[in-house]
Amino acid sequence: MNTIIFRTIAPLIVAIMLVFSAYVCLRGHNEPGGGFIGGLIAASAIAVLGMASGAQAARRALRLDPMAIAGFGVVIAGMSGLLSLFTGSPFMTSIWLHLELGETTVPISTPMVFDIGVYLVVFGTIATIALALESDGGDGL
Amino acid sequence: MNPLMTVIVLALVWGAISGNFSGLNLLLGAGIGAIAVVLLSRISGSGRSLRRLRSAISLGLLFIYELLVSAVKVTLVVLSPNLRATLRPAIVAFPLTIKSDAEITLLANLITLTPGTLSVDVSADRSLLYVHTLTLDTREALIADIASGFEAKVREVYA
Amino acid sequence: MAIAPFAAAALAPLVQRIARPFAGWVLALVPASLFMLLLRLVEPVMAGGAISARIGWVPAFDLDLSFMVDGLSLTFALTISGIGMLIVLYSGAYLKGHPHLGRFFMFLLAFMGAMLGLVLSDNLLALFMFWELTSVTSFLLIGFDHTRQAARRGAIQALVITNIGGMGLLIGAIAVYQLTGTWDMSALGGEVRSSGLYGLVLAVFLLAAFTKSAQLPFHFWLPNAMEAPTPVSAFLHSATMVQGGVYLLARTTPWLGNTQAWTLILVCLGGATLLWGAIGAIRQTDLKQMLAQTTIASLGLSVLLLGLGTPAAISAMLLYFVAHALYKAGLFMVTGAVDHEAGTRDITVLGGLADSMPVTFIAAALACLAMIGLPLTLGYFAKEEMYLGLLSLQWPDIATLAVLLVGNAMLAGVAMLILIRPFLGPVLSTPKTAHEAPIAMLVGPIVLGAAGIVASVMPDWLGLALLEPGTLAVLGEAISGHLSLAVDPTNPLLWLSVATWALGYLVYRQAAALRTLSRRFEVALGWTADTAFDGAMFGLIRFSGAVTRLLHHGLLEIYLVTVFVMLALALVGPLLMLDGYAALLPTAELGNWSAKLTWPDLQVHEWGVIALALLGLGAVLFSANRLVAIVALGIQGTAVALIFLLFGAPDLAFTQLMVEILSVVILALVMTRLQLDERDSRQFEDLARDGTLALVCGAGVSLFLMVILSGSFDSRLSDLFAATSVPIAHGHNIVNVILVDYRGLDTLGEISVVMGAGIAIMALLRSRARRTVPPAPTPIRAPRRGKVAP
Amino acid sequence: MTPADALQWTTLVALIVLGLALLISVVRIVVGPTLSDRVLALDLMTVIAMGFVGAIALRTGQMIYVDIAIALALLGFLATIALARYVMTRAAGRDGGAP
Amino acid sequence: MDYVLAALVGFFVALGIYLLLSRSVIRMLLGLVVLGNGVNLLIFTAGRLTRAAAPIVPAGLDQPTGPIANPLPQALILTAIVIGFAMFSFLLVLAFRAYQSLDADNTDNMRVAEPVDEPHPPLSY
Amino acid sequence: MVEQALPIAMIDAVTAAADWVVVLPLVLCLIGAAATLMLRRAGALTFVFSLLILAGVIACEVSLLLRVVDAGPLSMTMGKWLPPFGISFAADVFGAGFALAAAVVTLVVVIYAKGERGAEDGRDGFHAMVLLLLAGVTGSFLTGDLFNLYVWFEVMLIASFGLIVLGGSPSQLDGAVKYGFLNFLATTLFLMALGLLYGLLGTLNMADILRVAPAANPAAMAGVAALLLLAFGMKAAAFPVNAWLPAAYHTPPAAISALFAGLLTKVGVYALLRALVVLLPASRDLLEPVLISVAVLTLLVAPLGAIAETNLRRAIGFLVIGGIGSVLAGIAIPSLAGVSGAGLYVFHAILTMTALYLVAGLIERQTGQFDTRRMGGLYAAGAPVSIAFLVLILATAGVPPFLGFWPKLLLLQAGLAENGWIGGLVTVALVVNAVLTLIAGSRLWAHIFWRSAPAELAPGQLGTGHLLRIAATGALVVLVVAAGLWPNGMFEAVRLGAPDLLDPARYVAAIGLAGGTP
Amino acid sequence: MMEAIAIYTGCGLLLVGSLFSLVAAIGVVRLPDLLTRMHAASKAGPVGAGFVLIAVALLSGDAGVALRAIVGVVFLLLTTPVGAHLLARASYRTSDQLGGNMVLDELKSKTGQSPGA
Ligand code: NA
Ligand code: NA
Repeated sequence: MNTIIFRTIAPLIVAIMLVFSAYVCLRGHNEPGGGFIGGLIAASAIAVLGMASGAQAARRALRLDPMAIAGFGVVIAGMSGLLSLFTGSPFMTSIWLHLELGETTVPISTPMVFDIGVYLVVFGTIATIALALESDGGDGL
Repeated sequence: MNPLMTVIVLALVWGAISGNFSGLNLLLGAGIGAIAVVLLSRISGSGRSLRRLRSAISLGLLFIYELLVSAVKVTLVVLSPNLRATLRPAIVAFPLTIKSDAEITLLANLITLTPGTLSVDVSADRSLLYVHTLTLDTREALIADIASGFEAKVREVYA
Repeated sequence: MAIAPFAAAALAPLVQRIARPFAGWVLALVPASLFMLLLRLVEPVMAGGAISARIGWVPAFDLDLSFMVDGLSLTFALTISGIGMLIVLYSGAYLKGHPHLGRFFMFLLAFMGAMLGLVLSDNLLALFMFWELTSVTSFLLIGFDHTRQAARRGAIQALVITNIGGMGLLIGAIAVYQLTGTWDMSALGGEVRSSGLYGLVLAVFLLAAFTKSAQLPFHFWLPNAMEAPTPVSAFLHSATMVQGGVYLLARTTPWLGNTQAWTLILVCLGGATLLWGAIGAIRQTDLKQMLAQTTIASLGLSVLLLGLGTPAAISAMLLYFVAHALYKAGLFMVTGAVDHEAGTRDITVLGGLADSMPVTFIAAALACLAMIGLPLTLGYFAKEEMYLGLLSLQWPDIATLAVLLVGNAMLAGVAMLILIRPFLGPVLSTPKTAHEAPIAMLVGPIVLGAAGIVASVMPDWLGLALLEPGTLAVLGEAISGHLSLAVDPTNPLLWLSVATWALGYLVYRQAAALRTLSRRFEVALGWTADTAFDGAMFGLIRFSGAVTRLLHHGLLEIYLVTVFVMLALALVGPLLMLDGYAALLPTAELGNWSAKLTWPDLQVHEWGVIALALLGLGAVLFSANRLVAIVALGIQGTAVALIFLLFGAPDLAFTQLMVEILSVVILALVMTRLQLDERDSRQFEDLARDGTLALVCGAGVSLFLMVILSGSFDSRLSDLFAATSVPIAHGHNIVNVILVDYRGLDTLGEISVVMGAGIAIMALLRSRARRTVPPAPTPIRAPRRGKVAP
Repeated sequence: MTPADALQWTTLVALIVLGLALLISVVRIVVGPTLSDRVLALDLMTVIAMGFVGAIALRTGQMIYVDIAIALALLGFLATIALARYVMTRAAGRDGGAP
Repeated sequence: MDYVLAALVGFFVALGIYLLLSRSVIRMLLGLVVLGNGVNLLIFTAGRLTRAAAPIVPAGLDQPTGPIANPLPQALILTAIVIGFAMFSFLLVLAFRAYQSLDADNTDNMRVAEPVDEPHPPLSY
Repeated sequence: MVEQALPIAMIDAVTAAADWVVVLPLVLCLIGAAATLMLRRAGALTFVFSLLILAGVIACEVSLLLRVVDAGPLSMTMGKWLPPFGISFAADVFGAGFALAAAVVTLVVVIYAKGERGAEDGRDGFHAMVLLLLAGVTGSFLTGDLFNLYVWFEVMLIASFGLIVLGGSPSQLDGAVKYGFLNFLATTLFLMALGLLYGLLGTLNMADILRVAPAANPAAMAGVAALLLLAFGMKAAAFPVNAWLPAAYHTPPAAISALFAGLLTKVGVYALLRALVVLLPASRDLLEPVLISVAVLTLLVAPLGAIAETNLRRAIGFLVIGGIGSVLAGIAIPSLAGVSGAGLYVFHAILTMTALYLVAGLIERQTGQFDTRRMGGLYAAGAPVSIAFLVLILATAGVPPFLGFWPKLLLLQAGLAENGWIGGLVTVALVVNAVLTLIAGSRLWAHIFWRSAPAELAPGQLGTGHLLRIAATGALVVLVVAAGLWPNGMFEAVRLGAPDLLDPARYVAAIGLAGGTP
Repeated sequence: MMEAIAIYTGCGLLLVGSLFSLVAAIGVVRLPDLLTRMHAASKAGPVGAGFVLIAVALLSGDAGVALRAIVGVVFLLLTTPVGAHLLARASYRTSDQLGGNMVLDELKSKTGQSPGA
């Protein structure tokens, strides 16, 4: 798959996919989308990168072990649920903060953190799988 | 494209897809774009930045026009009752005068999207772009057409 | 009290290690002190009281460890601890230097504890537990010489047979508990006998007793148990464990016994066992085997007496139990000494040992005389008592008497064989040059023999200490002592005894002829319970092999067929049986076919999408090779997504499309490394089977779903979600709010699955990258190399 | 015909036409003959599905479905390139190279 | 329309099962995918179909304006799709590794764990 | 605002921090799994970390069990949503007890595995997968929502997938293919049943199902129950859908087999118990003949496999299946004694089966063989392993006073108390199962321990790390023996817990449905 | 009025778009070989989908949605040719019959010499 055309355009597509994935993730609470789909798109971006430039290059680009990213996702998703321990509520009770930044209100909430966790898990895992399959038989795992 | 430029473009893409060009939102977009760029920084991204916006816009307009024409042409071919007579498929080696990856890629994609042509391959030394055509008139006519059309415009954009 | 031996058992290996040569002596202190303790109870029991103790064990299950010492249990307990002490001593010498002597003591003492627990328990369930524990310890002791297959076979045989009986005992115990509400036997009255379950209870209790006490047809395990070291045979398989069944029958007599069925079964089977064992004893020439067979006979005799259930019979049973325990244990020890010193136990090659082993000879003589039942031995009293109750001149009594007489006579004959053949007569050369056994091996038989004599010279005491409390325990009425040393020629009993001895001598003289006859008979029969056991066991193993091979063949396809057959049944069965499809049929009062059969309210493009789905399925089904199937898979995936989109589920459509695309990507990535392009090559019969199964399941699901759709739907949950999603959960996309808030825990689990899939796939691919299999043993069967053509 | 009616009718017609297009492209997936033909048809199906999504968005007035179309635009080609890769590698294997 | 979907579910399930019985691991996997889609459609249908709006409250409102599609089955199916995809990925890689190690993609030829020439139990003690 | 018009959706009361013990074990496992995954390149640290997590889980579960014993079922509904709108977790005595037992055996197995795996660190994700497995098991035991149960089943399943292929030998891959397809199929069928159930009742909360199920179409409910029986029966390895178990359990390293044997089927059979006895008793009654046949056939057929098998761990696998038959017998006769026996059996099996596999691992290591025909001489070689094996075999066969006897006693009581052919059939099957199990066990013992070692075999090398392995196994065996000798605590728990299965009023009250209890 | 015109225009675009999609599908079925079919798929296809999206942009009445629809078209035009190119290249390199009915094939002679690029 080592063609100039693909290699050249891949980074652009990948960057756009990553941006789009973030959008889909953050918008999920109000519109179709969410952490899972976002993560899937982001992981697809990594897969494209892997196909265009090779798994090694993609892994280098990621810097972090993608499985560790997935683990981190579960950790923050779980932790976001644990926060409600301090509010006298059951596990996973949502906590909302409405930050006033200038004229806009930015809502920060545990469900949002949770969804970001979902995003990271899906991203990390699917990226792991795609890259592992890309580079015959799991070196670097 | 240099990283800063890319971040700006990505921030604008963000603004577009999220339908909100407020400063705060663009900042968020820039942040996300920056993450993407950092991720991609280790992928060798050689290439030259867009120099001339006007040329780019002109290329875009040409492209849209050609695309529509292309779609119509294909339609005509597809719907023609006597397919065998209409079709004259061929692969022509188009001698490239542009050399950079970005230029070749752009050209190849444009060719693919436009009338009766499809980029199949680029030769190893990047001197030839193999173009498949549905209705070959003459080889030379096709080459001249591309060279004076898209290739020239692409060269202008990246000049 | 029952705990002490277990503690000792646990410490035995340690003691063995520390006190090497004297371990036997040290450990014998345990049963010795128990014996002394029990002796102190004799007086109170003689006074007519039963002593009970109760330890709470499982109060939540209404289960206490209740113990009771009465005449019966005390007799058994004293015998067990007394002989146990001698056996421990004897073993120390017999197995001197054996590497696993510590284990041996451990098992032996544990067994003794179990046996004591068995006879002292008043609680039926506790009795069962100790019962099972004796089986297990006996298993370990029989298999002590474990490198020989015969020992292992004997052990397994004993375990299996006694375990079958044990199960019977358990069932019986539970049944009794359910009938009466108590586990305590002392609290039982006539409830069991009068209940409708009496037949079942009796059957299972008898099964337990008969297996443990080696009654026909379960007798065969006992001779095989002789693979155990001799002290074990002496202790378990003559004096104690096998008497467990006899004990159980005696113990249960008050509330289970003395019915017509009881008497009939016990007398008949007991008598048959007596004769069978006696004949078997004559057939043998191996001393130990002869003793084993006589033990079977003696157990049959005891069971017969219990079946008679008359005061005289019970007295006789008690006397016989003590007498038999003393002489049989002694004889086993003597046999062990002979074997140990002369190197063989075959009476045809032994002779004249009396000279080289005088003490052993004296011990043997004491025991054999008791076995023959000469006066001044306990055996004499026992025999007299047996005959006593049967002088009514009615034909059942006469028949029983005849059986007893013949049986006793044959046993007497065998006793003569045992005493005379090895010890008297000309000296024959033996594998080892015989000389006297070490003292620890002689203490036992001598003490036992002497005890028999001592007891028999105190008939009044015997009556008071043994018979009165014993019969009180079994029959509920004390039989006063009437034993006497005087020999009265007018007493018909004396003449019956004389007849027994005479007949016994005849048997002794004709032993060789009888043996030949008996062996011929065995050959002619060509079948014994023992070979039947092997047949059954190997049959079971073969059957197991066949069944397992049939069910677990390693063909995933057949496993799946099984699952889908079950699925078809589950989908269709209940609805069909319970008239569930009625919901789909027109009902008389409501509507008719036309109401049911309106053309579905679908628009053209919706039909188009459904057609797309069907086409997609068809494309997968008819695709020539797997890769085409993968591409075709995309069609139905897209169709499903569009269906979701058409019916108001954008999130689902979105996810479905993304997943569909990524599935194809991953499939393509994997397929890149596989060389597969075969067609689906099913034979017609498979095709028909699979197709039918698939269609039935598919139709089942559809109809099931239609039945459900015909009912009303409760949309409470979703209504609330819709009402509160924005105001409380601050989200406009209700589906997403459900995912991250209302049912966030599902999603937490879901992402864990995703993460898990990542780890699992990593593990899969790593194993290939590393090529390092963890240090596990290599499988025996090398994996089949190369592709095997189907 | 009010504009709203027109929209309803047009979207219905569009959906029918697009549905027809989907069904027709299935023919190529089924017929083949080469894997590349099928992949091409699958790719086209994704693109047509994009249009379908857009048409449904117009019909239901749920404009947010556009995001699905965007995602399809971005990801649709992924399956195509993965399968193209497969076509490439398998041929290499057939020619005697490593699988 | 519910009944049409119900019938369609049956076709999905039937094909899924048919493919699962094909002995070829890759085909069986496709069968699992098809079966999974069928079950997802089943849940979707069981939650009652509607052509009503998607369960998304329009911006600026607190409640949906009219009837909406049932959101709960959608959430359940979403979870099921994700889980199904994770499982599918694993089984696919497993099939791949099994093919590499066992040199077989036909389950009839995968007989290492339960060998064809399985020894008979010994008739001894 | 429109707040007034809103239906009551959230719980009013403040949740005490102490109530969190019902969900903390699960959360700890999940976060622990993820964190060990992140730490997987940190060498022995992953081991220590997972020990800490397990200790925390056990601490939470002990306090949970104490609370439940003290004050009855404890529940928490996530997100403060009023049940059935949120997902409820609810612990009764059985759930809490099983969760605790599962955590304890997991701890033992992790320590054992440390010895077995030697220098291998956590890089392969072993610890993460074990914690994930425990998370799935714990969630399955404690959840009060049927769909949530499906999710935890899948968590458990994927973790077991990862564990079963760890090392990747050909037989593992073969076993994993069968295990994978059949088990994923089972959960798919479960999902199918859930979809149908949701279509019927419109709810997934167990307490809510209890409330609305009696009014639903009985035929359809029976169909759902039959599907659940099939799906859970597959997970539990009930005859005739048990084939995956003997096909796979013997292939991974012993520690992993042990974990599977202790946890997986137990979760399936416990789910069956809850679904049929607690949730859908009316449908269960309709399916009774099926249940009886399944229980009896499982009891009878499984030990035959143990007799026939020459691969040690496969043989033990059949014993695991036989045990499932016992639990099924309790479900088939759901009297107080029956469900008590079933519950106690699950507890016993979690401990005993795990220990049995661990001992099998020691045996395999000592002999270097998988095949009992090639083993031998171990009795002479050492007492601890011999005694452990014998004790466990006896416990499995239900020989007193070992742990397995007590559930068997209760089940036999249930069988004998049941009038008619059902009781008799089940009783006979239980007894035959016990005898066949003992035959299989004593033959194994005779072949592995008593028989002389084959000439080519030099037993005695347990390899490095054997102390950890023996200590872990020994601790578990001691636990089995102690629990058998002093069963009062278990009976106390069963006396408290079993009535809740037959009359779930306390359970429902603890969950506190919107709109009050039925 | 403006709104009505926008709606009618949108409807028109929608119809044109769907018709182009239909043409693409027909082309893929009708055209004789892979490369010719690719013309249909990679030109009529995106144009059809593009028209539909532009119709959405026009009819949405929401600048954000309109922008996103346009962005969608751009993405489509960015990715479709790449896919088409890769597929064409891969197929051409691996198939022997592709050049069968071409009037001229200047790549055929070259591939033998330069297998990788
Ligand atoms: Na979402
Ligand atoms: Na999700």
